[in-house]
Amino acid sequence: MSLAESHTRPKRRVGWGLQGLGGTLPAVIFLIAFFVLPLVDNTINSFENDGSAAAIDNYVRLFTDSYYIEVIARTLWVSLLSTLICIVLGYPIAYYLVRHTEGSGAFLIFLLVAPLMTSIIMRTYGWQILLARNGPISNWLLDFGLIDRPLATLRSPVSVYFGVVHILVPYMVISIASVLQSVDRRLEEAALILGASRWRAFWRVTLPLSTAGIVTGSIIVFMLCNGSFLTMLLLGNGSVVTLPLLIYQQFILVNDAGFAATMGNVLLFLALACLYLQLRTVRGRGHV
Amino acid sequence: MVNSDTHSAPVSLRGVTRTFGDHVALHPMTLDIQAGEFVSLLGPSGCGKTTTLRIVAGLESTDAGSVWIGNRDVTHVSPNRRGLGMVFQNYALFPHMSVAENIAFGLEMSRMPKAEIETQVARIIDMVHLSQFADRMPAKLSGGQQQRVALARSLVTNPAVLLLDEPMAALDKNLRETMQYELRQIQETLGTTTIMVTHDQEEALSLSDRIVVMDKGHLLQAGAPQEIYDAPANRFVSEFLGASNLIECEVTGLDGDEAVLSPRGMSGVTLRAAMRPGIAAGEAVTLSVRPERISMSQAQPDSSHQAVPGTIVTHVFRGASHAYQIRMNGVETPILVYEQATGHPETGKRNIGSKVWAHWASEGQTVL
Amino acid sequence: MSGSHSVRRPDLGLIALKVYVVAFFAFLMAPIVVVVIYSFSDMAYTTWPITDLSLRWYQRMLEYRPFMSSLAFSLQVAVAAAVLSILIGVPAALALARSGSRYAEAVMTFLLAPLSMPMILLGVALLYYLSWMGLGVSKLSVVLGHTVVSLPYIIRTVAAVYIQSGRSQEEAATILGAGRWQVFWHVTLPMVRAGILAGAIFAMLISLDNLPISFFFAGPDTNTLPVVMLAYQQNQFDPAIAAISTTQTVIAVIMLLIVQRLTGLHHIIGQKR
Amino acid sequence: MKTRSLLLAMSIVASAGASAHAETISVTAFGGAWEQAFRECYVAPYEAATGNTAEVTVGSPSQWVNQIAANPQDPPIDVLVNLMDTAAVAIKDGLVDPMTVEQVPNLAKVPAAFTEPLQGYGTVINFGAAGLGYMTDRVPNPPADWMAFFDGIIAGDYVATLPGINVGSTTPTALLWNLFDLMGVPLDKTDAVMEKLVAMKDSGNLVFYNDMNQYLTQLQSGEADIGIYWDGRAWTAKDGGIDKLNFYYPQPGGIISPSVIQKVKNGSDEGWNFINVLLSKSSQECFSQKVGYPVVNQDVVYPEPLASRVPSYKDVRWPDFAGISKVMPEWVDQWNRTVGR
Repeated sequence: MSLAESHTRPKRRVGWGLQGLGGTLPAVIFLIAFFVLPLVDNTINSFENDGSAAAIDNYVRLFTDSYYIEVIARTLWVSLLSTLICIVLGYPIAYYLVRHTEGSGAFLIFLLVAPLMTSIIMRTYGWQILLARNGPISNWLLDFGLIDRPLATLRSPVSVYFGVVHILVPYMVISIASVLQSVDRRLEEAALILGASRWRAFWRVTLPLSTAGIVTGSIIVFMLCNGSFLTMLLLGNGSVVTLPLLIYQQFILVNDAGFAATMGNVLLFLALACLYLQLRTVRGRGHV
Repeated sequence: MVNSDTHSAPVSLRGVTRTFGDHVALHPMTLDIQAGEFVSLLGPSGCGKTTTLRIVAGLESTDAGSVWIGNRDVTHVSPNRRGLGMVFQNYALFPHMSVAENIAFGLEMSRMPKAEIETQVARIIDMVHLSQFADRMPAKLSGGQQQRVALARSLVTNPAVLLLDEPMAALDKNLRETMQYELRQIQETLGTTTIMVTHDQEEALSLSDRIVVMDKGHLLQAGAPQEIYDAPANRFVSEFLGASNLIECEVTGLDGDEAVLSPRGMSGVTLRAAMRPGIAAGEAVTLSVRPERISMSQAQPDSSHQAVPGTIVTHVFRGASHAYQIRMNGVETPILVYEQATGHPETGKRNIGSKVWAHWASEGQTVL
Repeated sequence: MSGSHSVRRPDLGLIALKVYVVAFFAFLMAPIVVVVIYSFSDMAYTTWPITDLSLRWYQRMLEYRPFMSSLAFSLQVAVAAAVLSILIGVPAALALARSGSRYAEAVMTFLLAPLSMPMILLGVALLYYLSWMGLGVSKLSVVLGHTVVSLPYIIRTVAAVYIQSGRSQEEAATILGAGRWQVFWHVTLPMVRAGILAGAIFAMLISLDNLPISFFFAGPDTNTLPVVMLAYQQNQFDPAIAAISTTQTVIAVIMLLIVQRLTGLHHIIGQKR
Repeated sequence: MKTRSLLLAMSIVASAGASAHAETISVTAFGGAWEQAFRECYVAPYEAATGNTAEVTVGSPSQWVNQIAANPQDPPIDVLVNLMDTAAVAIKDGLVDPMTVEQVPNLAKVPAAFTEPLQGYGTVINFGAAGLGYMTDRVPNPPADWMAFFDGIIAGDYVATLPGINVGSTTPTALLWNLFDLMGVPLDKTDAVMEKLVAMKDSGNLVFYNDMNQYLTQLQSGEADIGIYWDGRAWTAKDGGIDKLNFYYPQPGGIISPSVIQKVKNGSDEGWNFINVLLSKSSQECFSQKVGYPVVNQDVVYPEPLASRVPSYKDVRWPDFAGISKVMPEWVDQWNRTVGR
């Protein structure tokens, strides 16, 4: 990621190694005050309500019961898979936006951002209509003889990925495009002249040079996917159970704030660990 | 890399045309380049030279016409199948690959065995004196080093044709001259057909076998450097290539095989030029004279010389020569004269304000 | 092939890419188009295909008071949260982008953390915490909550843009005698304008669509549009929901057009023109 | 709301018959047509009678209960409209006051069946009942009783839609409690019920809906033919244009879902007056006609077609709300492990 660039500069190891981070103070203080403390407060409350032994039990329950381990794994897997799909679907769009738009660029960016402005409930609802057994997509495919019985997309996890990718892919495109923008076109031409096919030139030159954008996009997509539940709730016929969905259940059905807080903390910890690893990995690559 | 099977190929453009929207970047252009020849495309920016080079490279398509490399029509062949080498203006080194990886790239693309790649890369890195930098990233190299890497990268694949897009533009003057000698030496050793785009006339003059001068998408003149320098085909070429004094004259009469000319604005001065078909009395012609072909004297020279009187108005020391501007009565543009420096500043230098005669032999002039 | 009239050969790769681009945008627009079409339906219930068109759901939308008042409040909150996020987020982004500190990643990780927090948990935690602070169900609470989730977008986008731009311009300004603040104001800020703009748009969009945090702070004066939409559709589902969604989108579109007019949308992806 | 306690104190000081001190109270309501009827039939007469103002917050019960729980001393809400499950939470956490005829004279007109499930901490104000909604063209012979309906799914007679576990206040009662009751299984013995649900799911003839409107989408789009739904919603949908939809209560009867009202502890005492106006015959009649739900004041007379559609509270089955809330965590957990995968 591009953050890594700052580390190619000579390091002056002075004091606590915090030089230059003064500007982050307002944001850090703000998040401590309105993000960390409320969550800590919430966790402590849940301990007090149920007795601390019971609260510890929540963590034990979460990490010993194979069902919950499966849910945790599925949560990360859904996020990972969605991120990969977004990269594959989004990259060509970013490439097209940067390399092939003359004048139509603003319009396409507009189309890209516009979906973000429609309420998530409505977009999900749109998918419910489109993907239904007697919905337009299924009907058209039947009419063209591409399928011989109505699609059951809405009953399968596939529709969850439709929903998630639809919501998150614009973030990926925008992140990749803004980095691809700075990759000199002549590098691709140089590779072509040196005998690389367009595919290999892309693979060996363009793609490696745009990793910063892919990583930024992946972080946003991965983290947003990790925390979302509405799509999992409304699409896929309840077939994709993830941690945020269980948290939602604890609030709406069970009223067990303690267990919800436990799962929330675990989810946050996992997401932060993944994020930190991503940042470290990119830094290790050292170019960008 | 310097294999015995070194091959070079002729390049031929036949009626190649290119437009971008309404703008005609290249009028139908025909140019034949011999195998092993070093040709420079010279002209101001926007003249079509870069478009021509990119069409040869296959990075730009043609609207009409065809491009031949060797005996092959490559008009529709993609760049990676044309067997070319190219050095870009900013070198276009892959920033995520080391020097060695950059150079090896083209060989990898040709699916050469790993061991052989290593040998080839090592050999050419040695040739461009970069052995100790093999593992460096391009960002940590100086401009000259980057240039050598770019050159090595383009030559290691043993291309039939080498394309150079303003290869020296980013180098400082001293380095540029060194690199020019190196480039010329390597090119001569390998015998690779080379096409270079440049807007630097000195570079074109010192490196090329042939120079192609272009302007506004037209090919204006093609020929050996000396030929183009000494006999520019038109006003643009004469002005663009080196410094030139252009003297506007009127043909006042004919004297045997010579035309008698009267420089505009200078009464009582007569010049002569060799007769040429199409010159008749009363017509306007322009004499082009290179500044280094002009001498100065206090006294009026004899009539075998072309001579005009004037006053020295400025002086600039150029190292190898002195440059003077001589103003003539009635003429706005002064005449520029280069005079060889003698090594003794005091003796060599003429005073501003001196009255002099500027004179030259008629072989040193061109009638445009 | 020897034709002197040879035309540029069709580029199959580019054609494939263009076909894909069209398909991609069809995918992106499809569910939204469906919603927009439904907003003009004459039926009280959504059936496919649509037979009759009418504007009755827009009329219903205008008549249903909470829609309009919550829309106005949502816009206020979105702007307030974006401004607050910019004020505290931009300095953080600039510092992180240039810091040589080995803790930069850790701090960045921390500042991006709200993205992955299930917001329903954050919402309820904030409700009890802010109530304990005495803020309770108030406009300020909503803005603070939204700022927590907007902040990462500003920081992320501004830092990405700032890292790409070199130091030379700032150094040039310093040599020309500009003080720290002058450099910041005249050089740094214009350089990262695109990032701030893109981040602010993201932040506002996130705020406009935020349900889980707004949910816990909704009162008579502090109902945001998504909360009202949820309450409406829990009890009935007629195309008035589609109408208000369409209206919300139109407002956002107008916002985008203003951005396009002022600075150009290409700044969102950092395009230089 | 801080000014309110001050106002309250002032109004007590100036007590005797002083209608001069206008007060603002905060009441909650469900959104949409419900909220509009609420304003028109309850808020307007209250404001006309007292000169006070009632501010209406639109939203969801879990939001309100949490807001009150976060500010128990100075709650942002005075009168809480609620559902049974969250009402039970509010009672358990001591967030609401007990309601008596002294404070709310019109409570005398409300049958005891509507206050007993709330242990005196509020009353039902209107109710619906769950039954089966189906498309007449696709299901010519709908099953007469609940058990036949569930068995018909396994047999493949139709594709049915049932509320998924995440639909609060519907799944626990209309589906799960219903099954426990029909199968005669104690609420804490989940195995048999979950097995039955898994059998239905495995037949491939079962889909779930996760919000109330998805049900209607599924029926119209052909995703499902028949399913458990609420009467009021079903009739509104039919009247709104889904002509082929029909609705009925299978034997041994529909399952009640009440809307309840509660007075928030430490909230304004004006709340009692509001609830009293709300329970009056005229207000209740107005409301039932606007939204098509049966109400609780026993003097109310329903016009047609409402009269033939609304069930008597005596004919519907009352789930064991208290029992359900105890076993809910277990139900959710078991559902996730069996049906939910």
